[in-house]
Amino acid sequence: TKPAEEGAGGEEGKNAIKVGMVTDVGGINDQSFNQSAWEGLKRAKDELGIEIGYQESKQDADYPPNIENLVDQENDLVWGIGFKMGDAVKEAAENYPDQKFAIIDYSYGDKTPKNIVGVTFKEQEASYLVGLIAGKMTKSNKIGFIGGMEVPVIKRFEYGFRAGVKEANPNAEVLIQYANSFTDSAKGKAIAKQMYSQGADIIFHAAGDTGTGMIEAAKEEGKYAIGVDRDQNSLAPDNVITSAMKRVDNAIYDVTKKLTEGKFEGGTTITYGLAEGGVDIAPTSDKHVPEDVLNLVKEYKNKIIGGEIKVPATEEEFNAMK
Amino acid sequence: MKNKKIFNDTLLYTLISIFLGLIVGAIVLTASGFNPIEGYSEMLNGIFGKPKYMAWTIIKATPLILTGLSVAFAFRTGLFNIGAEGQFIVGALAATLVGYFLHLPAIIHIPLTLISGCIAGALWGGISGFLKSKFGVNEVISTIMLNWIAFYLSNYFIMLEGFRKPNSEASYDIQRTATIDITWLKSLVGPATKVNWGIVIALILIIIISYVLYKTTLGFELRAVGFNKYAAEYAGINVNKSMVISMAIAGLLAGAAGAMHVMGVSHKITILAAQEGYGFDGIAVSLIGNNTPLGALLAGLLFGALKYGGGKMQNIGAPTEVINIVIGSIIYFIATVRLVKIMIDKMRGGKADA
Amino acid sequence: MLKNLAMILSTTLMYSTPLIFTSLGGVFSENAGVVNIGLEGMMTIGAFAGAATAVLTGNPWLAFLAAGIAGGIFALFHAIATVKFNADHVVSGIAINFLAPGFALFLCRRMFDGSTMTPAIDLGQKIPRPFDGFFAKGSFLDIVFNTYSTVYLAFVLVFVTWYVLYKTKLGLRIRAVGEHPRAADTLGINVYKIKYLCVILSGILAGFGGASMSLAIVSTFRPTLISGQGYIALAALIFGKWKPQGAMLASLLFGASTGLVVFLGNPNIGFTVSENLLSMVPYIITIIVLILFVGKANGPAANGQPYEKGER
Amino acid sequence: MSDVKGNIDFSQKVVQMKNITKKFGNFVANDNINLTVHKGEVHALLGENGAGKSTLMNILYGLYQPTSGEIHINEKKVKIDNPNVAIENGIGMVHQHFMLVPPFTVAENIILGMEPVSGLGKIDIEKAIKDVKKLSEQYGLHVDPTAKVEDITVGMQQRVEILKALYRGAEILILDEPTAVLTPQEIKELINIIRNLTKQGKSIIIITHKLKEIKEAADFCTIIRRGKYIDTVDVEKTTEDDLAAMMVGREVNFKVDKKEQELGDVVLKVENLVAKDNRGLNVLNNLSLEVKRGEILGIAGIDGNGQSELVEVLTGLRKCESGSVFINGNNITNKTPKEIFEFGLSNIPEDRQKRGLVLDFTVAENMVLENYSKKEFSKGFRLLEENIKSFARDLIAKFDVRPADETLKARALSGGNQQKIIIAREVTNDPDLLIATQPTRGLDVGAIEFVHKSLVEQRNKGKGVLLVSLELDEVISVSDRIAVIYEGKIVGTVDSKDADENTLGLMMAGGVENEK
Ligand SMILES: Nc1ncnc2c1ncn2[C@@H]1O[C@H](COP(=O)(O)OP(=O)(O)OP(=O)(O)O)[C@@H](O)[C@H]1O
Ligand SMILES: Nc1ncnc2c1ncn2[C@@H]1O[C@H](COP(=O)(O)OP(=O)(O)OP(=O)(O)O)[C@@H](O)[C@H]1O
Ligand SMILES: [Mg+2]
Ligand SMILES: [Mg+2]
Repeated sequence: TKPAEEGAGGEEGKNAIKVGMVTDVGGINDQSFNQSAWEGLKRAKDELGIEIGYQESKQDADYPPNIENLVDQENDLVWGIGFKMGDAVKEAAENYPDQKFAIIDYSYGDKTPKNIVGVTFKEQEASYLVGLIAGKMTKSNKIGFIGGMEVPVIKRFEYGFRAGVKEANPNAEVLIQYANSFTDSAKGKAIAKQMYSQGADIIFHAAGDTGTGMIEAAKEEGKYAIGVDRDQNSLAPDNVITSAMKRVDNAIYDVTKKLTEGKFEGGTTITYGLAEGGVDIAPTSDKHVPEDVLNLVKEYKNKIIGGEIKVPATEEEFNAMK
Repeated sequence: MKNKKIFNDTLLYTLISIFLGLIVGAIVLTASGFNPIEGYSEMLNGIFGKPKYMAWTIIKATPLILTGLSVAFAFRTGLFNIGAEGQFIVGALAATLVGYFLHLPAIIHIPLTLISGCIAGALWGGISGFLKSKFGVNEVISTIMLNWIAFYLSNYFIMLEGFRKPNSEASYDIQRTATIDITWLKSLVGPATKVNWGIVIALILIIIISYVLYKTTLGFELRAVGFNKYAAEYAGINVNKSMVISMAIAGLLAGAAGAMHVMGVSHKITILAAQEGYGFDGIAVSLIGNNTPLGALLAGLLFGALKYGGGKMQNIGAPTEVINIVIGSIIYFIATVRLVKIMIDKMRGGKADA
Repeated sequence: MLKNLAMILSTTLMYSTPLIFTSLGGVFSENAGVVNIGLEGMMTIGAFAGAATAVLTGNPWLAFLAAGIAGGIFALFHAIATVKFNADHVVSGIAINFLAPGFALFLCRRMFDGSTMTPAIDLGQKIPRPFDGFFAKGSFLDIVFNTYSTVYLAFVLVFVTWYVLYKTKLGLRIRAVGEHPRAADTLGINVYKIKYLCVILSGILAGFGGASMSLAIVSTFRPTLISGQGYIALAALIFGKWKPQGAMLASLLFGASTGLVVFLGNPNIGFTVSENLLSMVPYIITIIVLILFVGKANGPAANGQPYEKGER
Repeated sequence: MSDVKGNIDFSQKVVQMKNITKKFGNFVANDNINLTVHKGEVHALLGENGAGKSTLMNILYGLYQPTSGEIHINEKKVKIDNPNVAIENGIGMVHQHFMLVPPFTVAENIILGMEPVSGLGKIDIEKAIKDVKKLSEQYGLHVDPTAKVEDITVGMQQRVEILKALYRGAEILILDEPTAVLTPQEIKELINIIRNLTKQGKSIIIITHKLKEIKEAADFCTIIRRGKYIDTVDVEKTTEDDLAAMMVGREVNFKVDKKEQELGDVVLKVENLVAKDNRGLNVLNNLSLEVKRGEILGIAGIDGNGQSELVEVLTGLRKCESGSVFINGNNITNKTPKEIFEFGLSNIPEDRQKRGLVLDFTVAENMVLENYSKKEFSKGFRLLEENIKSFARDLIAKFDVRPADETLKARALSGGNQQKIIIAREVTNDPDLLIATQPTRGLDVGAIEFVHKSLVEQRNKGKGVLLVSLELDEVISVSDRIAVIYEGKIVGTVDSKDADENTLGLMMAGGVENEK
């Protein structure tokens, strides 16, 4: 597919609904949530017959003009992809009260302007599930977690994961190290090697491109790795046992669909968790994860969906768990 | 008279370079299946199409003008400032700290915030100047290192409780009293356009810097050191002091860019995931502008236009790297002015110099 | 403890390798008098060309070569600008830093379905590890030396560069061109040819540097893969006083301090420092070492200066 | 006419340059010049600064292409479009500005471009050293093949340059101002070397401004004025005065007119100065001297005996280890250049392009390089541009700087005019003590006359002048007293009236310890 066909060119189709998105600095093909978001839009295009387009950002300072550019192109809905755009989207919403906006990974709480839908994810729920898998599959009782930067989203991944491990295997120790970078693959690899040499046999990352270094280490050491955001099995088919997936595509599709149905829920924040199909474990998990563990995961999934278990998302919540 | 001619020639060659760069870009666009005419008209329209686009171009250009001026100033005095990036970051950091934590009337708060950014940048640049004058540490290395130190320092501060906006990856917004938005203009160019006084301050700084450089004893000293530090030393000028002052002023300018960016555009700082490139672009701006203050202004505007207007080529689906290729080609052709000159001379049928 | 040391050493080697290749490139071009700030861009295009070729052919060494060629092509542009058209070396280098990554992404999208990332290469198709399985698994020697051939190649090239530069007639001519091109010219040495050669070599080596990232350290090319290493390599080159062995030591120092950072970030180490403060360590160490041990260094006398025949 | 005279074989024309014209843009540097050199001949080229001598020789060596004209080597027409062709034709050139790579060794410099190799491109450095040694013995040009060029004396560097040419098998040797930087002893040696070379059948073209040398060494002399060919004369039959007149187109006064001196107070007093050079070795060893108002004290000595360092200490660029320096009784030891300047010292530096001028500044800016912050030229921070320019215009007129345009960059001026800017600036400071180091190096006789006059004028005004020069002639004719420096010490002081070259030369070589 050529992006030209998808570009928000804008002359024809006066009746078709138009939706555009602004990527964050990762760009449209970041193998992560920007790309996932775009895939959601493409699905909406195919299934709902809408027009779609995007604007890539190179610097944080690009967000306001890019958002404005999409507004100028008379999009019915403008998406901001990523928490970094929180303020920019809010400002735009104030400046263009008749324009609809939506944002990924950001919540304005009860102060959400009428023309914005906030979308957040319960990352902790997916990482809880992969934590269960890690806890069950570890042989050394040592598991690693590599974080990109110590920011709330990544912290949610960390605590959910630790809670899952603890639940499945109270004896397992989780080694935690932050790389302080989402791009430094070499550092990710070095940290992972260090963890493996300390006896860890499974490592989970929430560190963007830094994490690809970790997957590389797993490949070299013949150890297990757990991916994040997307199904990362293709990066190391023998080593990535599962991934904590964040279905930005589903959320985007869902909100966009509601828009076409005239049910845009402006002024609210929608949280996508397991129940809403917003997070999950990777479909390729059955390649490496034994049946019984998968069944266990299924069991817990239902408990979480049913509200029986509330997965901790912060340090306080994690410590509050018994 | 003579100067004027040179100026016109330079301008002519620059325009031709831009044209050649655009041709390369057109080839790349065509090769990737886009109509270059469409792409470029998007770009031109994206720059000049509406008052607000022009405003955005200027907004985008402002920090580049200043980091360009910073690099140019250092060059004039014989130093290569790769560190505008880091100086920008600390300038933005200091301005945000002062802009957020202090509560003051605007008339004091605005200058204070700006000055604190300037001082932070000056300090950061001054370190490199000091290391060079005292220990002979090459400023190219020290500024590259200080860029990264600034980067992590800024992230460190943002992570601190009380400065970081809860549940976000950014600091709190600075107080209203520290911002330099031009609210009344917004009604003219569009409410979302971040028109601010930055460009005016940048122009003032350009005038001040030109004045300092060419009309004052300090500028005389700095330029003398830049051209020939041995002769300057002989003439009794303190070369070591000049290096520190020069790097500090260069840092001040980049720091001002950072501060004004916070005060006029972002109103806060966010966690940096990668170097944003204000300083690196500044190097290109400075060099395209022939390392002069006026040149930095024009080249900064050109760069701002390319970056902002170029981004509009995405409207036809062209990916951003094509825009970088266009920018790179333009810089390349500007660098090879000689090539352009030869081509023109050939076209004029005139003789090329021996 | 020994294991920790081994880990630090292995991280050192891993981190230093791309820097060594690339700074060696800088050694060539700057000793011939051409400042090369475009190393960053040349690394990027090399990293891409390497990964892409590996995906397409499955042959890592062919891929490595392709990376060198790709870097060399962009270096050729730099040479044309600086040597033939007397362009300012820094401006041309900056242009390369826009163009090369731009083309890398552009080609990547064309070749791989619009993706800016190449597919991952299988372990078997990466650059080989000559000592894989040679030492007891997890032993000190294994951790340190069971690493990619590129690491060893980098050190070999340091020696080769040193040899060429200081022992051969080509090297003598290169250094003469960098120090005093007019003198070389009056002796009938083709200054332009030497400069072209060295700049192209610098691109080839920077391309190798990029490929040592995309074919050994990881197994894909991504837009963020090279983010600043080219500039660090430039710093290492100056730090190392424009000498191959010096550039190598500077690269190693940088790698070692990153190794230290990874080690200190280890949760078992017993104390916690802010990640951000920790991340500054390599840069601060570099500055301190410069102050304490290196001091002032001057590059080749005619470095960065345009050279024209028949000019005074 | 007999075909052989001395070493010259008139039947063999080794070089014929016919109707050579060279234009740089619209500027005609060589205008229809003819030059013929025979085998074994020493042919001098004479002309003012900028007359076009170097240009003509650069054409012969293939560095420039003539706009029109022909070159014949050994009576065969050749097109020399690069130095390689020149080398193939047996032409070697020692350039006015040495073409040596300072960090390289002597041997490396000599073999560069024609390196002996042993397999795989590895330089056979042993062989190189042996070859250089052999060559240097053959022609009596003694050098240390393993020394670094940046560490050896200028005279030695020159030998390296000649060896470079001979190593390439040069039969025709061009020497562009080879003596400008040599000591009298070295010049003598060079002339011997030249004789030696012609005896072995080499032909030599030598450019020099020193008429005495032409008389001594050359057989024929071609005179060029402003790019135009004037004449070729038989040196034996032409007097120095005639040569000078042909060269500048008017009579030249070689005598330095000095009125009787009126000695005043001591203006400069140097006591037991000890200082180290860049390598950390002692180069000034308890040096003491005095300059009184109304006198010119000349420092004579062979290069490298501490002259440069002495001047650097006096001007504040180098710290001394011990000893003291007084100007007008004020202790200025180890003060900064600026402070010392304020005490009334002005200085004409040795290396005008490196130390004396900011070449990218305008002439006007250079004129106030030390005084820009004085109240005539600045108010607060602000430079008073009009004052600076009119000041510069005055000096330009007074010192006859050409072209008379204060807005030109100093770079655009010729060497002689650049020197005039410095002299104008330093003299106008009205210093109590003026130091001049090698003030006439590379200048033509007209310009030299001017510089000497300026120095004497200062002395006549009751100032002290310290003249440091490697040119013994200059020291003897300009100074009132001459102090000889040897190994960082003043080994003797003589009155210039009693001075003769031989005794001074001996003292300079460390031969005589006490005054005669
Ligand atoms: N290899 C290089 N790459 C980029 N910039 C360089 C490089 N080498 C030198 N520079 C910078 O170019 C400028 C000129 O360098 P140069 O060495 O001539 O002067 P300098 O460093 O000021 O001299 P000194 O070392 O004697 O103080 C300086 O700003 C220097 O840091
Ligand atoms: N490459 C050049 N471009 C422009 N003008 C030049 C060039 N080379 C020489 N000239 C000019 O040609 C004239 C002759 O220069 P040349 O160096 O031959 O003089 P010269 O006789 O050797 O003088 P000197 O005694 O000072 O060495 C001068 O006016 C000089 O400025
Ligand atoms: Mg230097
Ligand atoms: Mg000459």
